[in-house]
Amino acid sequence: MSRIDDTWADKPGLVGWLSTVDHKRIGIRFVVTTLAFFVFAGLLAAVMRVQLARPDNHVVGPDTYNQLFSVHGSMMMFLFAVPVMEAIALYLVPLMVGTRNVAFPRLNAYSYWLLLFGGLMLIFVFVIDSAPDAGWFNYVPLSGPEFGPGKRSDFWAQLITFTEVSGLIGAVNIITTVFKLRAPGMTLARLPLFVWAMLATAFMILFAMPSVMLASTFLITDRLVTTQFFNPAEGGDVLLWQHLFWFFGHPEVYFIFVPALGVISQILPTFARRRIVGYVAMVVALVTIAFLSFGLWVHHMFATGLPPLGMSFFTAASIMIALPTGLQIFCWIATLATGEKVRFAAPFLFIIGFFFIFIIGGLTGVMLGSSTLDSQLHDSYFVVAHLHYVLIGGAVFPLFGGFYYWFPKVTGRRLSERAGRWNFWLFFIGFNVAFFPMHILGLEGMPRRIYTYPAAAGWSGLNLLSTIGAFTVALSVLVFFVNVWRSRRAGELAPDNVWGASGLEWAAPSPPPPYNFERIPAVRSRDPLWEPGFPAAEVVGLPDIVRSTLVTRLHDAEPDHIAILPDASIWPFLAALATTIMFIWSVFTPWGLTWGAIPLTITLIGWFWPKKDETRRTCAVEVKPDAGDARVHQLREALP
Amino acid sequence: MSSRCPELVVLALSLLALGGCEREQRRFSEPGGSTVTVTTPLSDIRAGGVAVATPVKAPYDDNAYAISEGQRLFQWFNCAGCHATGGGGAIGPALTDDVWIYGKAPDQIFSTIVQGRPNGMPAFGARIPNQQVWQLVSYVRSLSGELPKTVSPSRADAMYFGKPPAEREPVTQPVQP
Amino acid sequence: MNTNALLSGGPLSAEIGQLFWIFVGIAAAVYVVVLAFLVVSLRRREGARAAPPDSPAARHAVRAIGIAVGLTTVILVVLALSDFFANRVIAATPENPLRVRVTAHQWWWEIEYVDADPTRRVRTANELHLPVGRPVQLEMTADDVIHSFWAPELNGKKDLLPGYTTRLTLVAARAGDYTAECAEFCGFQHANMRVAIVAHDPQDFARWYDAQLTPAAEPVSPELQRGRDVLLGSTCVMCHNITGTDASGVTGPDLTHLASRRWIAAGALPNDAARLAAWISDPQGIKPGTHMPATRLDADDLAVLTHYLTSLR
Amino acid sequence: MSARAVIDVSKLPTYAYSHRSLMWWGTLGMIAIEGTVFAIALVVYYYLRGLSLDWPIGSPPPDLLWGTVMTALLLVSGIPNQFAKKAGEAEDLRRVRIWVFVSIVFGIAALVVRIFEYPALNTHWQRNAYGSIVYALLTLHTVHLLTDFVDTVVLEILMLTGPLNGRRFVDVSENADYWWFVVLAWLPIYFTIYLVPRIFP
Repeated sequence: MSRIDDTWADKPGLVGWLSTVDHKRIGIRFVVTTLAFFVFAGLLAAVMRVQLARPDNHVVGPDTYNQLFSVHGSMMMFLFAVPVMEAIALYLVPLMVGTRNVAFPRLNAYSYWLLLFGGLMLIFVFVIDSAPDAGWFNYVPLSGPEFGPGKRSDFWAQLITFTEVSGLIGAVNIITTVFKLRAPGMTLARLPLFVWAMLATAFMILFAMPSVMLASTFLITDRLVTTQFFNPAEGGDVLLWQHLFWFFGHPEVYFIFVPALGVISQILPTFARRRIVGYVAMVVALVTIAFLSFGLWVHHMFATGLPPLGMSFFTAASIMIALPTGLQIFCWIATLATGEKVRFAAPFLFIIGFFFIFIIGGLTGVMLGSSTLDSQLHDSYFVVAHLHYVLIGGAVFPLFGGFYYWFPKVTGRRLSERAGRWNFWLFFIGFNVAFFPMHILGLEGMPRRIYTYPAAAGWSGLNLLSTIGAFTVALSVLVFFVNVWRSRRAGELAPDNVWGASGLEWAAPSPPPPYNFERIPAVRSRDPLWEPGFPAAEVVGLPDIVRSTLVTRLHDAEPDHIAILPDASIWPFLAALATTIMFIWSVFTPWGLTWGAIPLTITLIGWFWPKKDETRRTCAVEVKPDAGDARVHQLREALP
Repeated sequence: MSSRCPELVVLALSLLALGGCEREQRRFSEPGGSTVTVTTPLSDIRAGGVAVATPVKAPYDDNAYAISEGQRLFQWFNCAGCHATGGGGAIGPALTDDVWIYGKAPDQIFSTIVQGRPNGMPAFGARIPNQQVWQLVSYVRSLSGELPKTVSPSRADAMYFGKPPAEREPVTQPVQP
Repeated sequence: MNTNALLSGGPLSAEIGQLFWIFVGIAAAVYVVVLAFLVVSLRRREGARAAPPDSPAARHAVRAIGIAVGLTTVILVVLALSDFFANRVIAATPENPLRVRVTAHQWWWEIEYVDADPTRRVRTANELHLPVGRPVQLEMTADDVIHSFWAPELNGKKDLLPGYTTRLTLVAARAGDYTAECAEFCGFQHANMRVAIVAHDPQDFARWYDAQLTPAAEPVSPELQRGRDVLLGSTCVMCHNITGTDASGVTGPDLTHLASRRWIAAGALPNDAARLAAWISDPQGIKPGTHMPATRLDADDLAVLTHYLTSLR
Repeated sequence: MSARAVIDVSKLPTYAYSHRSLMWWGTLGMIAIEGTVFAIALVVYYYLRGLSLDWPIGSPPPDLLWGTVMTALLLVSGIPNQFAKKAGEAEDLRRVRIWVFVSIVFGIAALVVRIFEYPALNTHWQRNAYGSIVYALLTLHTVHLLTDFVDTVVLEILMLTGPLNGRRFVDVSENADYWWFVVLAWLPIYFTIYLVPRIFP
């Protein structure tokens, strides 16, 4: 074990496992946990489909059904879709920008533990029949103090607090990593498109999530300490909740979709064996989506009778956001058209699946964007079909493509292609059989979230068909997990750059060592590994008795100084535990916040307090800014 | 970890589960709540050494949903007309303080509602089914803090009469029976 | 139960239906074209070299993207404008409408026809009768949580919000039966909260309106008399109102003309004696979570009560 | 390894101040998040105000005294805060200990003044939406006062006792930046809670 391996290695055993700050170990854990939530929520959907398969069914009563769809929605949105995209980013972004870890490794660990405990809380309250039952957006007054008795909506509000704190910290981590820890020469104009997508998503998260945190805090104070935010009789307003929620709600669906655009922009050029067409246009499209997403939220409230002129503005904005997405699709098609013959490996199959499914979702989205049409389609099964087309088609398909694409990098072994094709075709056919009929059901007047329907309604046939489709999707997800389980050990060994891709992550070995790159490569273009003579230069001289990496300047990615990253530490896990206790305690008594804050403060101080050994090693290699600055200027002149 | 430990953990979890589970149950159909006999003692004064009857446990004292139904029925059946919204007391006596003219045990409140009381309390026996009377009993007990905070309902989406402590009017003298 | 948004029973839903087919037509065309380009671009010759950025093929591709983006913008503007014009038709305030106040409760609809003369105000529940051809403006609010009134064959949906009064216009072009549903999740029985909408030609409507104004018929036979006594002695009076009797509860649906309605329990059951008896004795079995309590009556009291209720034409 | 060009970074500084340091960007991220929370809370205040007929609902506007004292105190506290920042960046440990201590004293003073501010609001969070949002705004700011006060105390103890290296001075500088945010975030809240009900009744 050379000194660098020794410095970056984690302690063995359970304590080592709990205190790792390696962004890859945490990233894998993050992805596995979010996929576990995906399966759990998927099983809830299966039960819902069984209940809806036949009219006047009695598989589950209304109370259980309400908990089923509320937990299905909340878990899929807050515990799977958004976090899984952050999870693959926290794994890939450091590798893609050419650095050794995220900017705040311990915050990264803390954010994972928080999400895990939030998810476990939701599963536990579901098991004890105390799960939220007012839908994933938990409209007031149904979730309010009078019509939401017991602790159900409080657990929903606390789930929001868990996942939003975790998401916000992940966003700050990604922004700082992308801005400050890029490899020398990787200017913003040479950033991989997935990293651009994650940067846009992180900024959206930064400014959207506070809105729902405030809304859930006001809801919990309304329910527990009798504030009057949403009480129409005392100056409050029921629409305030919808404004606050959807101001976050619409950017949220773009937290899920924009990273998927990034995934496609990484996979597609590799299979076309050609650089992306219109790189700048793609970046502009991503940033435009990020801005526009904040101006659309009222299209979720078209039916509340707001003034028509306002609604026309939001109709126009909602319809116009189809433009940047359309531009992305055109650029991808142009890349394929000017590339080489494409090999239909599993990752690319899922990308093709994305095109066929997502574009239907996008077009129905434009229909829902029109306030007049929305008055017929809103809160009907047409919307259920649309949201699944854009979420599963737009995000889960590229995500599965990403799993097949990066699995060799993460484990050093390939997923089986045959199982991959079974997985894809079962998913593609099952999905369309399950969700396309819902468009028709919506037009036939089937409202959303009904636990049963009379035979006279005429919806029985399509609902049965939809249930069959849903079980086909379940089968395909099972095939995927069997594939992953078998390939983890017995999968075909994969070379470092199995697809011949151009990203920096393929320059690191598979699976990459804890420090990713012993010598960080310099970058000269947008597709480093396709540059002749890569790497033109390599960084040497990073001290290896501390966990060090290179900080580069924001605007020109020139070396600036050496960052000494913190060692592994158990404190983030303990701080997450203390936060969990405080959050859950505050559901039962507001004093839980004050008393719960004490252990939390102690763990945070433990986390911050420098350790003697770590400080000693840092002092040994310390170079003060002024002494080092002369060296920086000299170095910059010498660069080729 | 000793082999017995998993069982203990599962036992603890299920106990915790039962605790949480009970409060959150939505029991729609009527429980087997016992109908209270006429011989419910109204006060603690006993003739001779007669043994006290075993206290009847209200079926809904630990069920948040039933108590919130009680809150709704308190408004619907116009109990608030005499006892004021939130039970603060108007023509009828206040239900939020610790003064109970006809006893505060669940079965005593049940019989007060069913049989009615002098000075204006009507008999609701034939008018309100037993399940709803038990819901009202539990709600009335939650008004005076007999039940834990986690079960008692919070504010209603209406004018808020539970003014903060600093602003509550002084409790009126209890009506002499 | 006709709730098909595309089989319009009135001009307003027809307008939306037209707009729908415009959107679907354009969307289908765009879908086919885009995917055709995709399929074509996938079928590259074996061994085709990747076109370098400055090659004619690459420049051609960039120009094609420009055209595609331009086309997309034009299409989106056309769609936005078509929505704007359709919306102006829908949002136009109707002249001299029949005003109906609708109040949504947890899991039933309270309907009151607003008339200048307070004595001529019909109060009914879960059923809305419209004169054909004349616009009806619903002035809607909710008493507890948010609901949404949606009659797909007559117009789009509009939410009913506590603390707000929202308006929705319905116009029936042809006589017939339509159905409205609650479209905003509102709790346990959100699935069984329907309104039977009946469009009459104006004379029929006037006849129905006058019939609804009359108080409940006096019992003509001793059996009906006993039925009414059972009702007045039971739990029904706490919530229900029957004009012309002592039952004057306001928190439940008005039963004065119960027998004239198509459904009972807000569309959960067709209206006949057997189902009425089943509903009275065990409502939780039919609509779990509903606020109607089970009424314990012995067999003949229930039969007599049901007989009386079915006499309330 | 082939004789590729080599970028030898061994002599580069191991920490840096202001926007060069990672911690600065982390603090900026937190400020963006907290700033958005404050901004949205203020928007809720104006939204509810727009809905109600009379504002403040059923109570007089808050008394000006303690709010204005707090504003003045926070602005003045910027001075020792700035000195602490400069001392930190000059890595002068003695002056850092002094000025961070003075900042702590100002922190205590601010917390004490805040205790007097709550009763001067003339409303209660349970009474109506106005009371709720005013208490929410004040409590949001109080939470930030408290957390940054605790941070500063922990920093002072570290400066007095803890294992120190050059990079700890960056923390002093970042903590000062965060205190500036807490001060500047108070100004729109002060204007909204205390002045808006008076200027635009």
